[in-house]
Amino acid sequence: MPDQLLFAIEVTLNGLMAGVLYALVALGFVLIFKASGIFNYAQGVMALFAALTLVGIQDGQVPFSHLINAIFGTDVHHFGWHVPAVLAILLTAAVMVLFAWIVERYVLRHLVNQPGIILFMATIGLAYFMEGFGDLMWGADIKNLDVGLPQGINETIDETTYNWFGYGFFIDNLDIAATIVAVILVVSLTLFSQYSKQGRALRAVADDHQAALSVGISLRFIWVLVWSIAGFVALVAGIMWGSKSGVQFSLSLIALKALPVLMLGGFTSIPGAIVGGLIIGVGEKLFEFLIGPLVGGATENWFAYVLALLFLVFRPQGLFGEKIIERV
Amino acid sequence: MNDMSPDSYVTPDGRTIGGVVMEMKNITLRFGGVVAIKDISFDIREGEIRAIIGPNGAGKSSMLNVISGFYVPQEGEVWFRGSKRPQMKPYEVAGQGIARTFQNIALFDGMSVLDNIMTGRLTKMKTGLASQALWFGRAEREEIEHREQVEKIIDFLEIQNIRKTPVGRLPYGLKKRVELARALAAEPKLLLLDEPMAGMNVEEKEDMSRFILDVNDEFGTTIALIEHDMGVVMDLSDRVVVMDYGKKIGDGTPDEVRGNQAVIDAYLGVAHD
Amino acid sequence: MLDTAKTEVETVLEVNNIEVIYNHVILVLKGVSLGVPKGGITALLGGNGAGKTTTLKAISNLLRSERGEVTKGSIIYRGERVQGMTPADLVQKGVVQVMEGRHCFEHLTVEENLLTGAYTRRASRGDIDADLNMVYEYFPRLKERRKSQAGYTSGGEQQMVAIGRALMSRPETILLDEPSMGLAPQLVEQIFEIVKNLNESEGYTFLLAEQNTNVALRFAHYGYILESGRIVMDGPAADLRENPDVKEFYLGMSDEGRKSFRDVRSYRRRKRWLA
Amino acid sequence: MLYREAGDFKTSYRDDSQTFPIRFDRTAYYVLIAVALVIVPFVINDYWLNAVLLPFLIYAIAALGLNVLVGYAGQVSLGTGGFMAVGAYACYKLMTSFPDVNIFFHIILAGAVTALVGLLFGLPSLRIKGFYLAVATLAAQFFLVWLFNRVPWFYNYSASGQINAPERSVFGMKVTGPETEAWATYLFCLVFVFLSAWVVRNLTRGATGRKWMAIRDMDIAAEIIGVNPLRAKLSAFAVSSFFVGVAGALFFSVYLGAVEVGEAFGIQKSFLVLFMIIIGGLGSIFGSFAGAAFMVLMPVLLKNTLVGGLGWATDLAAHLEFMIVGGLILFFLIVEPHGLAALWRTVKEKLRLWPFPH
Amino acid sequence: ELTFPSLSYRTGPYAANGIPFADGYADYFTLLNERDGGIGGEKINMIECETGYNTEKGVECYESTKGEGSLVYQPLSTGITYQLIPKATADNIPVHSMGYGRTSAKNGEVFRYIFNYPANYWDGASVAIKYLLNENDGSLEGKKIALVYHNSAYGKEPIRTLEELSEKHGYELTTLPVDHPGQEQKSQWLQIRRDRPDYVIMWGWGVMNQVAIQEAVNIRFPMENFIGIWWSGSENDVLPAGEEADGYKALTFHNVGSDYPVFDDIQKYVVDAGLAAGAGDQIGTALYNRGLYAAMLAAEAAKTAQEMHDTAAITPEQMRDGMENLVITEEKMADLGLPNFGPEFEVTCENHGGNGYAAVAQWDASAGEWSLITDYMQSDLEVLQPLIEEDSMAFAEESGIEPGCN
Ligand SMILES: Nc1ncnc2c1ncn2[C@@H]1O[C@H](COP(=O)(O)OP(=O)(O)OP(=O)(O)O)[C@@H](O)[C@H]1O
Ligand SMILES: Nc1ncnc2c1ncn2[C@@H]1O[C@H](COP(=O)(O)OP(=O)(O)OP(=O)(O)O)[C@@H](O)[C@H]1O
Ligand SMILES: [Mg+2]
Ligand SMILES: [Mg+2]
Repeated sequence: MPDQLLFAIEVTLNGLMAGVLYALVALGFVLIFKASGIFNYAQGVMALFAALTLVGIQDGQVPFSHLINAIFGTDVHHFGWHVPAVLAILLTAAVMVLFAWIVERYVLRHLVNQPGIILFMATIGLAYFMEGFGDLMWGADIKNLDVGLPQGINETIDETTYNWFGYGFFIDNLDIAATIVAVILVVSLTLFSQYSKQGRALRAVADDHQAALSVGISLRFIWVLVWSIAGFVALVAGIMWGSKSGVQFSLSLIALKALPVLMLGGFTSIPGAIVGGLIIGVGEKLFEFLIGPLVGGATENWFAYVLALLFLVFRPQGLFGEKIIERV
Repeated sequence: MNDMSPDSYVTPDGRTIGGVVMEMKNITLRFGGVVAIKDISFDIREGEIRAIIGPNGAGKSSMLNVISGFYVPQEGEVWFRGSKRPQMKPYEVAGQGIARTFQNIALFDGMSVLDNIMTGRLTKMKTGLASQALWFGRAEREEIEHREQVEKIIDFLEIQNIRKTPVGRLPYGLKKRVELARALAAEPKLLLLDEPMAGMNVEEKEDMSRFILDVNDEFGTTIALIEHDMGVVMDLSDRVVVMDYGKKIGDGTPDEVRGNQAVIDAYLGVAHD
Repeated sequence: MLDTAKTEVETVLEVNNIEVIYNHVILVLKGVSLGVPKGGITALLGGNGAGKTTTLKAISNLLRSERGEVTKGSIIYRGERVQGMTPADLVQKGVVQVMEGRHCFEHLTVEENLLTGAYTRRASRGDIDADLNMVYEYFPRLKERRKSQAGYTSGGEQQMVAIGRALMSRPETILLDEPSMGLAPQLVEQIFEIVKNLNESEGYTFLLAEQNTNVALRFAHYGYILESGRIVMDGPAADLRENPDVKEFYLGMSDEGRKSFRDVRSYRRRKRWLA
Repeated sequence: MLYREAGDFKTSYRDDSQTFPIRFDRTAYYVLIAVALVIVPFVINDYWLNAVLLPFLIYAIAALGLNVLVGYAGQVSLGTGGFMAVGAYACYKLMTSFPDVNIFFHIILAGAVTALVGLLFGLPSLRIKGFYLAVATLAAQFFLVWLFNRVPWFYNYSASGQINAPERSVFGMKVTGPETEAWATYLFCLVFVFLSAWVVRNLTRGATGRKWMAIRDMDIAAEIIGVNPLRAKLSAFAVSSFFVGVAGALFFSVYLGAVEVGEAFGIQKSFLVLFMIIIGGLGSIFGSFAGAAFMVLMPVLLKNTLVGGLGWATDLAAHLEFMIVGGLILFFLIVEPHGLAALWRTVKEKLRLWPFPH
Repeated sequence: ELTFPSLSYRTGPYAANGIPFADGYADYFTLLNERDGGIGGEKINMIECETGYNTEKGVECYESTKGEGSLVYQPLSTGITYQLIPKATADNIPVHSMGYGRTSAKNGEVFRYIFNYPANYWDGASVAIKYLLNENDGSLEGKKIALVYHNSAYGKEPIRTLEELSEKHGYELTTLPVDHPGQEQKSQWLQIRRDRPDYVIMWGWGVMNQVAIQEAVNIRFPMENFIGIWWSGSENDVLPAGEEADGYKALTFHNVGSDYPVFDDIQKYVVDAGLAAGAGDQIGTALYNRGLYAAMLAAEAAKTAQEMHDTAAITPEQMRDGMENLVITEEKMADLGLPNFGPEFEVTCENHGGNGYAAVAQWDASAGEWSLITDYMQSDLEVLQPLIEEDSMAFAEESGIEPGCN
């Protein structure tokens, strides 16, 4: 096979993998949007916060140590223990449930039946708040996240493809892990939302808060449920991305990578998140590979959005999104 | 009477009904598998009050949507004022002098009653963006001119006291009235009303009837009306089209329709008093 | 004015002198009191903007999501103050409201809409299917459209969905806000028949706000007339039907019988109980 | 009854549609203008100018512009940063290509160029709606920033990739460059703010504004009653981008003096301006100002109290500042979802009734 | 009282880098206050102001502190520096953009108030090539070098220099931009894997550094052949990649580690006295040292100014003179407890940028520390000087400045 083609295939494969990582972030958005029509700007910060908490628990960091030291003149930093990864993940998930409860109790409850943009704004307020809160709680330094996921080139694939084509493909082990996790998440969440009673209730809430109330759906419960799940998804995304780059503020910016995915797949479709992710991943990588050199590179950010935009012009609700009902 | 005759005639209560202004020819409208309208033809004459009735889901609202250009039928032609109407965007249809109200009230919730009614006159306001940006002069004059017209309608419909209220806060019945005002503000040739009296009590229906009759009488506006209150339909309309499952099952004067067995079976149940 | 003793049955729902304010400034209900007897059909009548919807929402606690609040008085259901509860709690307790203006879940199919009605029930799949069939029997039209998204159904079909959905929760007390709106005449009759039927055979209690006074008074046992946020008249339905003012202004009858809508072309004085 | 409108009858429709129909408001407005024009220039210093007033005035223009699009026409846009960049770079190219033309015209022309670009990126709005559109406008944001970074022509091939505002003056007073007087730049921006507010007010009180609002509230119904959605949406995009472009031009030339596109006009800017209008109140001119004031003043105020007043460590203060700003956004939304402008209206309604509760 | 503002960023996307620098900057001044009673008898008043790496907040900080008699600004961000170049010049306050900012500010005849000693980006690029030349026995003929850079003004800085140098030394240069923030660099590193360049040079910032190093590890790019600029050479950048980052190299213009007498003093007078800025856990890290070094240079310039003008309470203008006549010698540094901590250099009116010396440091993952592996090398001024001349004169013309040394 000609080299150029092999490279293109390698780029495509890696694009697919990158797409899965985007999809992991997009999933969180989809869940919350589906369940309440809220475009959750805070999703990225939630991923950051979850990852920070995970590392904090794992390393036995004292929360708010900075503040405590400043006020009491003490010098505490670590409890001196080390929590195993699995336990730490469970504890973090519990923290995210608590977080969901607090969000419902102090924010969402008061904003029932408000238009989408107001709810969107509220999540922005939330994002601001959590940004400060996360820093205050765990500190702003870069933390190393290691929950034992494999990382680096996958030897088997490298060797096999080398034997076949004379060129070893590069696939990152972490990406393979992410793909497995993403598939499990997408399948289970799809089943949950399409076929369970709670799933139906959740879609009902997204359509009409008041009507949902009137048939006895407890918005409070639904919201805590969904935000908890979204918190868990954020944790997963935080682990995957945090493993690549360390846990730090910039983790919250991964949300920007997820938005085109969301748009393309449809705001309300869980499978859409993964399909959208794959298309965006492959699209932006191939574009950068083929066209990038001609226009000076670094095209990925905008190309993802332009690609999604082009799709939308033909399908305004994204690939799998619910059709926007236009009637009079 | 011969539907197709262009001649005008005079009703018992002395109004002149002119020739055909709008004619629907063999309209068929499908949504996927659902056939909302099946091969329906009927016409509307100048100055008449034409009612469309039928059970729920018969396709009445869809028919109005076809007339106002919002739904495009798969088959059939719409003739307006003697010529076949090419495919048009809804706003172009509105520009031809067809105004309407909606079954599920479609007012602009973020605006006051006055502003809502003023939107009815948008097709008539002509100053450009630049002179509006400057306001004083042309734009202001135009605004005031149209405001005067709108105030007349406000007086006519007796909604003076809610002029500045945001429409979102109004009770259902008043919203319907504001919608009518908005449609009237366009000074339409043809006015389409989709269940204008739903959610009103008798007294309010009487008011509404009076407005409809007055509009028809004073401005000679042709009116097509969907309504489930048979009393209203029978009393107000000159001719009635009856639809059922997308098909036309009756067309004629109220009395004719009332006596039509198919109509009784499908819709009226017992002959209505 | 309130006189529940007359009905001699237990009052399940009692509204005592409530005042409702929207948006902190707009006072809408100015001391409304009413009682709903168990197993009865009570009608709430009144013109546009009288406050019927507001009263019902105050009872079902849906007001809060409209930035309205009950500032005075109390609402008691089965001897328990219900003001602090969420609408979901109330549904659990058996009070369900059919909202004015349909409020269907437009992206859900007709059938899914009906199923959400059974959300609070811990019933078996079989029971729920049976109820689903019951609703389909009441409204055959819905059965035909069961797989369409509710957003694409006609106005009347949506109204049927809204009523059917409420029935799916097997409530004790149903608050119906303008059930007849937008329905074809024979369906209106039919809906009231259903109401009557459920009332008699299952003992459901109904409180309905209705503009179609004629039918409402025909089927209700007791009626309240609301005007500008106050109750101006109440009494057994049969009495109200005979009241000359009600006759003229709510039933459209004058001494000569029903008037034609064509004949009301001139302005005329309106009857108002309140200045 | 502190605040009254009773007795303030209008005898003509013209009076009735004036901007401040209530005498009390009108007076307050004139006083405000007088203070802004006559008193502030004399007491202003560099700190107030650069830390508070200039950003406030310039963001107010951007917020007005965005409010046209989001608040009035209902098209949520996250491309503000990109459009401000268009304004800034257009202004830069004009300033350097035609150094003899007065900067006033450069800024207006920069706005016009931005309007054209906005028109172009507004085209998808015909098909794409709601949050989909919001996200789609990010395409404009990212693409424009990338473009200005990539194509050296835009920054006159300077080695640093930054653009610097050359010195320009109006009526002999320098308004750009390092040697400006505080009052001159202040007044220069104030003029633009005033004109912008005036034009936006005119557009929104008449037919154009009603078209936009109709599209916003229910686009289908609007189309059926005769609003051409294409023209309404595109005109909103153009008008909005115009003001955003003017703001971008001022931001670059008068306020910062030197910018790098990614940093000054990144996505954060888009969000910031959007926050302003939502906090201030969508579809409200007063809200645009209130929101801009809130988002500019709040952090400065918090910083000065926490660090200056209470003597806290800067990082603690900065973290808390985030939490407080976030908390306040939430608080205001819960108290009044429709922004500061609506809150102010409710307060006025209360005042009107005061001392009676209703 | 001598006022030194510190525009720090302890929040935002770059907080992890801002914190150690700000700590180092603050601790050194605290040390001077505690140990020596200030500079020349004048106490130091350090005002910290949080910028969050945001230009507008930077402006606010500048405006709020300039009135307090601030002697010199260390803006710590390219954007803020560009802001302050005209403003501070107009206000007659010197700016020290140490190892960042506008490279051509080296030309003091044009940029009278701006200083960027001891080294700038073009020096960095040139020293990196010089180092590679040394590694390859003086010839890079036929070698392939890739530049991975942050797609911003900052990241684009070295391109011109590297291009000029490639002509001179015959290597082949490819450039790979990474868009902000840089969390996804698959494309760039796949290309590196395919093209197999001999060396990769990186101009990264923030999360881009960590991801780049991780991706380099993933594709097994030899760490020894990967060299970052000094802003890509902190502990933060290598730690997330763990053991595998061992051998990664970065440029630096000051020494690493805490093995200097001055750190004992800092422990004694600052940390033990509970006066340390921040948590005190950053001492000895690359960026802490850079902050400390910056403070030291500021203090030395202040001393020079005090001597020149014979007054302890110097003004910003006098400070500028001090900076322009700053001479850093080995004796001086040894006296300060920082022997061999940085290159020797000398500032003049014509040359505000020092002598362009930098060294290469390498990361030892098992020990968790950097170590210098070369001496300070001077950049190729022959190539750089004309570029600086050209760019600064363009600026002078644009801004109507008459170049010259009064
Ligand atoms: N959300 C709201 N905000 C402010 N005012 C409101 C709101 N909802 C209703 N109102 C006001 O409350 C009053 C009573 O309204 P309500 O909807 O209860 O009347 P109704 O009797 O149900 O009328 P209809 O028969 O037309 O439905 C009206 O004057 C209306 O303007
Ligand atoms: N956009 C659409 N997509 C799919 N089905 C539609 C659409 N619009 C209408 N329908 C279907 O077409 C049929 C006719 O609807 P239409 O709204 O015209 O009924 P209607 O006669 O106005 O009934 P009602 O009296 O209940 O308002 C209904 O079954 C409805 O579900
Ligand atoms: Mg209909
Ligand atoms: Mg009502």
